[in-house]
Amino acid sequence: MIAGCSSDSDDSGGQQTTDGDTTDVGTAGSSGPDELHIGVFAPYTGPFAPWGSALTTGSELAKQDLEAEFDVSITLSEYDTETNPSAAQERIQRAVTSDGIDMAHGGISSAVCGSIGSWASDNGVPFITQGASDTLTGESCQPYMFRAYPSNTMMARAVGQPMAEEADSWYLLYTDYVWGQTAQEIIGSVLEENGATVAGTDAVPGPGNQDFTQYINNVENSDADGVAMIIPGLDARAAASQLQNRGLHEELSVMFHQFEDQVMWGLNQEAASMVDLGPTGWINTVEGGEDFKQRVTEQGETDPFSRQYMAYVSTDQAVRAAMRAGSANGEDVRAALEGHEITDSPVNDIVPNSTLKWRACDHQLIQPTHVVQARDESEMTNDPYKQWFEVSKTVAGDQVARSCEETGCSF
Amino acid sequence: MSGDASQTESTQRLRDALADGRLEQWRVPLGLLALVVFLRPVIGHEFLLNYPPFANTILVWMLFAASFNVLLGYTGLLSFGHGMFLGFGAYGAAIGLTRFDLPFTVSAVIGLAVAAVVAYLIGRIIAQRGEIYFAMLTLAFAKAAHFIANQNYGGLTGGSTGIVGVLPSWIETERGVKYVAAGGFQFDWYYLLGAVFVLAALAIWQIARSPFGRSLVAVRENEELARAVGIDDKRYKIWSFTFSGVFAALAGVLYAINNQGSSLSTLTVETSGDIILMTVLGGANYFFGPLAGVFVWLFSEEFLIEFETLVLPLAEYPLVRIELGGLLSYWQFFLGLLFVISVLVAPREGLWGLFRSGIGGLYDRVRGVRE
Amino acid sequence: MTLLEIDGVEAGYETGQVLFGVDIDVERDEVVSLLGRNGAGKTTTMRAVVGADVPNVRSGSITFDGHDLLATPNYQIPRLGLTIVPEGRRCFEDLTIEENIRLGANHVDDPLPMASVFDQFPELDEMRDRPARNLSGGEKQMLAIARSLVANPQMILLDEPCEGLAPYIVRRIESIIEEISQERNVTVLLVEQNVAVALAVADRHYILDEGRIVEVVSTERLREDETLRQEYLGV
Amino acid sequence: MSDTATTARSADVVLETEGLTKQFGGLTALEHVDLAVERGELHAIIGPNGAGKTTLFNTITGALDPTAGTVWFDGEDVTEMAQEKRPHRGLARSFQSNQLFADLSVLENVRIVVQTARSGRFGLDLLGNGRAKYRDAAFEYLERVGLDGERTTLAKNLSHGDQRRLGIAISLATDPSVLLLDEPTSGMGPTETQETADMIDELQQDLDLTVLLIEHDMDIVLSMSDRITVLNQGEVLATDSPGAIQENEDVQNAYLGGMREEL
Amino acid sequence: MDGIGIQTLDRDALPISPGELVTSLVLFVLLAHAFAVRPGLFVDQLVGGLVYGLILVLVALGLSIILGLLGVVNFAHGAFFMMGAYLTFQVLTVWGLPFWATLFVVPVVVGLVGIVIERGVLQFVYDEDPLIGLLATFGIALMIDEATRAIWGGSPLSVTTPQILDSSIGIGVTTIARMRLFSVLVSVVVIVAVYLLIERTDFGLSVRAGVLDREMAEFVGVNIPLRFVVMFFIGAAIAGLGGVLRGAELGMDLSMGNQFIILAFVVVVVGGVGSLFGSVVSGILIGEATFLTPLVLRTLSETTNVAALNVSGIGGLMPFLVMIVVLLVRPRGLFGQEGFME
Repeated sequence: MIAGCSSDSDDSGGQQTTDGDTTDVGTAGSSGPDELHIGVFAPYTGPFAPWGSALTTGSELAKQDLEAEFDVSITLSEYDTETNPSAAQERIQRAVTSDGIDMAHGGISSAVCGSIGSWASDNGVPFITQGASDTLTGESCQPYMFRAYPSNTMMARAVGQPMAEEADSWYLLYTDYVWGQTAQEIIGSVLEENGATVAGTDAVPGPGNQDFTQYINNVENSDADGVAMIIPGLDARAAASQLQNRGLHEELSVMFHQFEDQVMWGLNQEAASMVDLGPTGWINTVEGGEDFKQRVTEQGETDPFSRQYMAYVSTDQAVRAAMRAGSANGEDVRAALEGHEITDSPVNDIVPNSTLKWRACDHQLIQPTHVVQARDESEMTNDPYKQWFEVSKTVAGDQVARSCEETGCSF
Repeated sequence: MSGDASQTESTQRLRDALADGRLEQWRVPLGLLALVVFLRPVIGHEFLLNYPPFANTILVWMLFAASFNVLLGYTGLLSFGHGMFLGFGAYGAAIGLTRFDLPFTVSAVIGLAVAAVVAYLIGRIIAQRGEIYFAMLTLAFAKAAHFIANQNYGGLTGGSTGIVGVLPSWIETERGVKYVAAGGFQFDWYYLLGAVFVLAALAIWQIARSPFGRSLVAVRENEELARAVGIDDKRYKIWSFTFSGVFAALAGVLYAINNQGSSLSTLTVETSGDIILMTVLGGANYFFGPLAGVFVWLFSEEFLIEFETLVLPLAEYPLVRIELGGLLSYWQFFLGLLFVISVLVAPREGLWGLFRSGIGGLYDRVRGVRE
Repeated sequence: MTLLEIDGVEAGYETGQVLFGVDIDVERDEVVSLLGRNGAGKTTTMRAVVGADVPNVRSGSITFDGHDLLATPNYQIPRLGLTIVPEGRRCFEDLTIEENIRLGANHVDDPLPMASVFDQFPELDEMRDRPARNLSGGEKQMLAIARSLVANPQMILLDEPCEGLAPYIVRRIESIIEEISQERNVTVLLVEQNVAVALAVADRHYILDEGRIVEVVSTERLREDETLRQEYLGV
Repeated sequence: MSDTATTARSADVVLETEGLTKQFGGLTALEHVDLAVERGELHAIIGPNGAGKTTLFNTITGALDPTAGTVWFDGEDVTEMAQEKRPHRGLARSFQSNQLFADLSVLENVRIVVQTARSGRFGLDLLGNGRAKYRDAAFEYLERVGLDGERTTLAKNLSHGDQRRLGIAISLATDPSVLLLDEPTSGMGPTETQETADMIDELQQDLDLTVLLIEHDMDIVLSMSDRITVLNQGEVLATDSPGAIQENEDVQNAYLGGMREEL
Repeated sequence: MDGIGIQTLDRDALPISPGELVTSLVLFVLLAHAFAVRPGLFVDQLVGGLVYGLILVLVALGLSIILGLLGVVNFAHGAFFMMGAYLTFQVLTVWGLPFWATLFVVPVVVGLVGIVIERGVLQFVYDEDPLIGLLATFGIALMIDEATRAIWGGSPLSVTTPQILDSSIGIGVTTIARMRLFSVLVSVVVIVAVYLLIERTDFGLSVRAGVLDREMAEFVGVNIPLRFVVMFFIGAAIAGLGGVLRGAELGMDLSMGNQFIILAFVVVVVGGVGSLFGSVVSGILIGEATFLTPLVLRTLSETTNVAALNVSGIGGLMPFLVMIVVLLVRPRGLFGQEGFME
């Protein structure tokens, strides 16, 4: 049943050692719970369904590794949140009350993450979110909610300087919801800190918008040298293809915020080559984790991209916290995760040579943040999996994360 | 022979009583009580949904549907923007609580008041418009409300995230089960919700059966004749719209507790559209019709989703996963089919009407056997 | 030779039965009137003949020129050579006079030339391009007749053509009925409340009362028998 | 013109129109109609179909706004008054086509109207069982028109004649002083017609009504009416007693005349 | 019921009141100001609004025809539009036929699906309350949505347009993509063709007669059920063609049907139910309002330095604001007729 499980990673054999940073309980995995039930929350229907299946793949891989390492049986359940916060809340409620999940991770849109996180915290269920809005670890932070991916600010700060170097003035197109609104503000201020100007901003409708005509008109008629696409998922794909149709990608530098290469795979390589800049938490050309990437390729429906990474980290960390705590109890798991620095986990292999730490003050996982750019078309490869983009810059997490005081989070 | 005659007479008297509403006086209150008592065990039964708290959600939507039916069923007005009033209640309660630190009841009352005033004003503007114009104007106002909430002016509404994690101080929640804790008592939130639901639904029923409500029915049946016999149809429509809005807002207040906040989705066209469809699916001609529509809709949605969400533990049986998950992930196709069929079979009666005539037919058959 | 044969027709609406066995035979080239009080079932009879959606014909048969009308879709009836000038004229108000008449001609195999119809109704010819809604009642009636005449039918059903018209227009319509009957050899079934019109143009008269044909009389008898008129027609 | 104003306030004339004109687009349905209905009389309006009788009713009751002219009721200018106010002043009508609350019971049809008559144009009356209130009063009206046996039947399931009767009961339930009846006997057989005529007669006596009647059946009109107004092409040809109307030459020419000549 | 006839302006001349005069002047000044400040952008948005508006017109036309002729509020009409877009993908990308073929194949297929729906479901609800038709067609729309998802998947798709439509044409202040001009051209041709069909042919005459008095039209020999089928075919096919144009330019996704059906209802209501001419005017009006209002507000905000004037995302609200304003001033829409659908 777990034939796909690979046990060759060098850090997963044998007993778990004590984590230096955690002050709480839990020394040996053998004393942990026998069974864990984890809910994976993602859109499994609708246009974002491929994201959902990527989350499942990442979670499955982590489950295989963990079950091989610990004496624990892990059950994964998928919950379809669509992109609707109300539906998401209904799902987490049912997952907890009816199916009895111990912890949860996932969430694609910030509103969904906020809705699940809030409910989970009110009801004492640990939830590792994958949304990127600053509010999730800022004013809307929640005691039981942790974030496994770099925040908007981290990505904006990582890309700010390269953006200013790339072009003097930028036009910001942002999707008119919380993630887009906050990202737009941060990028604007980071650009100005780095000596570039904002030529204009436009709120575009969405998520779920496919028509960017009038906003691209605005970009085209501005003095901007570059355009920042602060547009999520498939909307970004549509926007990119419309930029290309206008030929603007040749005239302007193009930045995609919270870049996900999967979005570009839906276009052709020519279109993908328009990407000059894109901050991201992970991409499959980040060094390390070759084994993980290989397994994703074999098992998953899509080639490795950030979502399998997020799901793997989230599942891995949730289970390890329970093992350290020696309990599936929400409060114990939360305590075991808070302030924990990741060591001796396959995650360290996927993100080598970096410090990864769950910051206690806002529950942000401090991790390296990358800026990517498109390869030349001739260098884009599809084998063994699509590698169209490469990392142009990597910044350590603590250099770009907001300070604890800045976040506005208090539990 | 004489027995026959007396039986006919007593049947006739029974019919009179039914028509005059003497017996009905108790049918609805008892029915509502029974609904609240039996809903949770049914929802929670392990062979059905195995999900008792879902009964809370169903009750909130039932109240919303009942409020909507004041408009559609009793006055014959179709609103495409009724979610707006649900939103006023939910946002009112959540905003008062989080942004102004008001007590929950005060916030709730403010939400209801806002809904009432807005409904009255909109009603004044659009009450006399023809059917399709009325519907489109309600849609437009709802769109505007959605736009404003999404703009998050002054940080009041929280934009697309909505307002999350909001609970009055006297509600506690633990792993999905909410308790009311007040004055040393602690009891399940369902009972309070159920009580409010029954009272509100009774109020709606009372409005519908009151002289006021009968005038609404007259307007629905024949607007021209109503005006000719001296009924001021415009004012009746305005007040019907107002009452309907206030009760929808009350459902919104309950929504705010039940969902621990308010979400932008209350204000969407989808919410407004769903409530129309639930109401008509259940049967707008009956008091219990919309409630039945809500039950069938939400129950089947949740029931069918279950097949999808639990496929992973069944991964050892790949066939099961493919067949159920594959087919049922298109469950809305079958919902659409259900609409088409129910419209073709019984356009005005809805499921509740079919159910009633089914029961009636059964009763007749049983009696026929006896005779 | 019988052109239209209505035999034992029972018909009605949702609210109740209106016709209880109506028998009418119209011979070729005849002008026949169908008389009766309001509500006697005259219009229901007419509607049953031309295959309107309501009333429902429950039993009986209606045959025209050998064709079973009850089995013929209503829009094919004009092709058989039977057209109607319905009660209330029912001109297409937003369409011009010419368009109205063209509609009458477009859906039959062998229509009359428009010019020949306009010759008969010179008052319409002058206003070809005016929408029908601007016409007076009399002019609308002319238009309705022209619209059914242009189809070159064997038979026309006229349902209360003189309703609400001034006496001189009634005369004009009487003469038109005579013209189409005599010059164009069109058979006419005329429904009237105004007995005078029926007396002026028709050869035979069917009297309908409470959904049944109670008398079939000649013009002479109808003219003379005051009790008959009094009992069934109220005049 | 000052003459008319005085008449309008005189006690005998309860309903009066002055220069009432109604145009639909280019079509003139009513042309300067002057009509005076005296208190307590049965006043019939006759005229060929399309003469403007129903339009006259509609403008008097406010269902249509007149293009020009004035309507006086009980000494008051009601031309601008909202339609739904007029029944509360005592001006009621029955309809020509079957205007009923089709999906409600016969009793409820009348009861709602009684309720409206007694509690006003608009009542935010939220307490009590609406169906129980005024049921007895409604029942009495049904007895008057002979529909008490059908009280639980849905209005749409009544026979044609009974629907007409229910229409009359509905207009009676508004407690009128002037009742406008639009072809109350249309579609009825001779027996039924006579019954209805008798009923109207009786109602008029019992309830002290002024009746304005549109009717086709000349027998009924001639036997029942106190006065008759003849409309033709939207204009008043004559207003007079039945006998005088029968003799009036204009009327004969326009309406009865053609036939009389032939006869 | 009144006609779906296309009135000309002089037949239904709009009386200009002082208030309307002032409003028009203010509007003109605002537009002129926006043009003066950003001429290139203004023209771009003008063209964008026109393209968008004409697509709306294509969807609204069929809706209006079906509403006027059959009295059915056809919620499934948006699904026809979406189906047109997805079929474009099918014909172009899956079957590999040339783009020009889609312009003919797709509308015909969508029209045939329309016929199946009309014969299978809608003919049974003609005499019912409009709400019943709305419900039935909503069910159909759900079924089409789900079938589309089952066949083509949930993710948005796009197609490549032929090279000849790829480039742009310079017009001084800006350039306009050929695809957009092509869209405008096709839309205008279709609208004119529908106008000619309805106003100038015997077939159109019989349809107009059917709208005015269905039964009388049958009495003069018009085969009304056939007219219904044909007009339903045409209405669905036009929506499908709109889907082709939209899909070719901007791609296709599952939400486009529901999004456009609501806007199309707005267009029909603003134009006046029953008036095809009204739908054309209001579709373009709403398209332009959606594209030009943000620009007008932005230039105004720049000139006056009042940041609050630049309301983000106002464009999406414009169709509804326009509707509220129009219906408050003219309760039956711009060219609506008394008594229709009331």
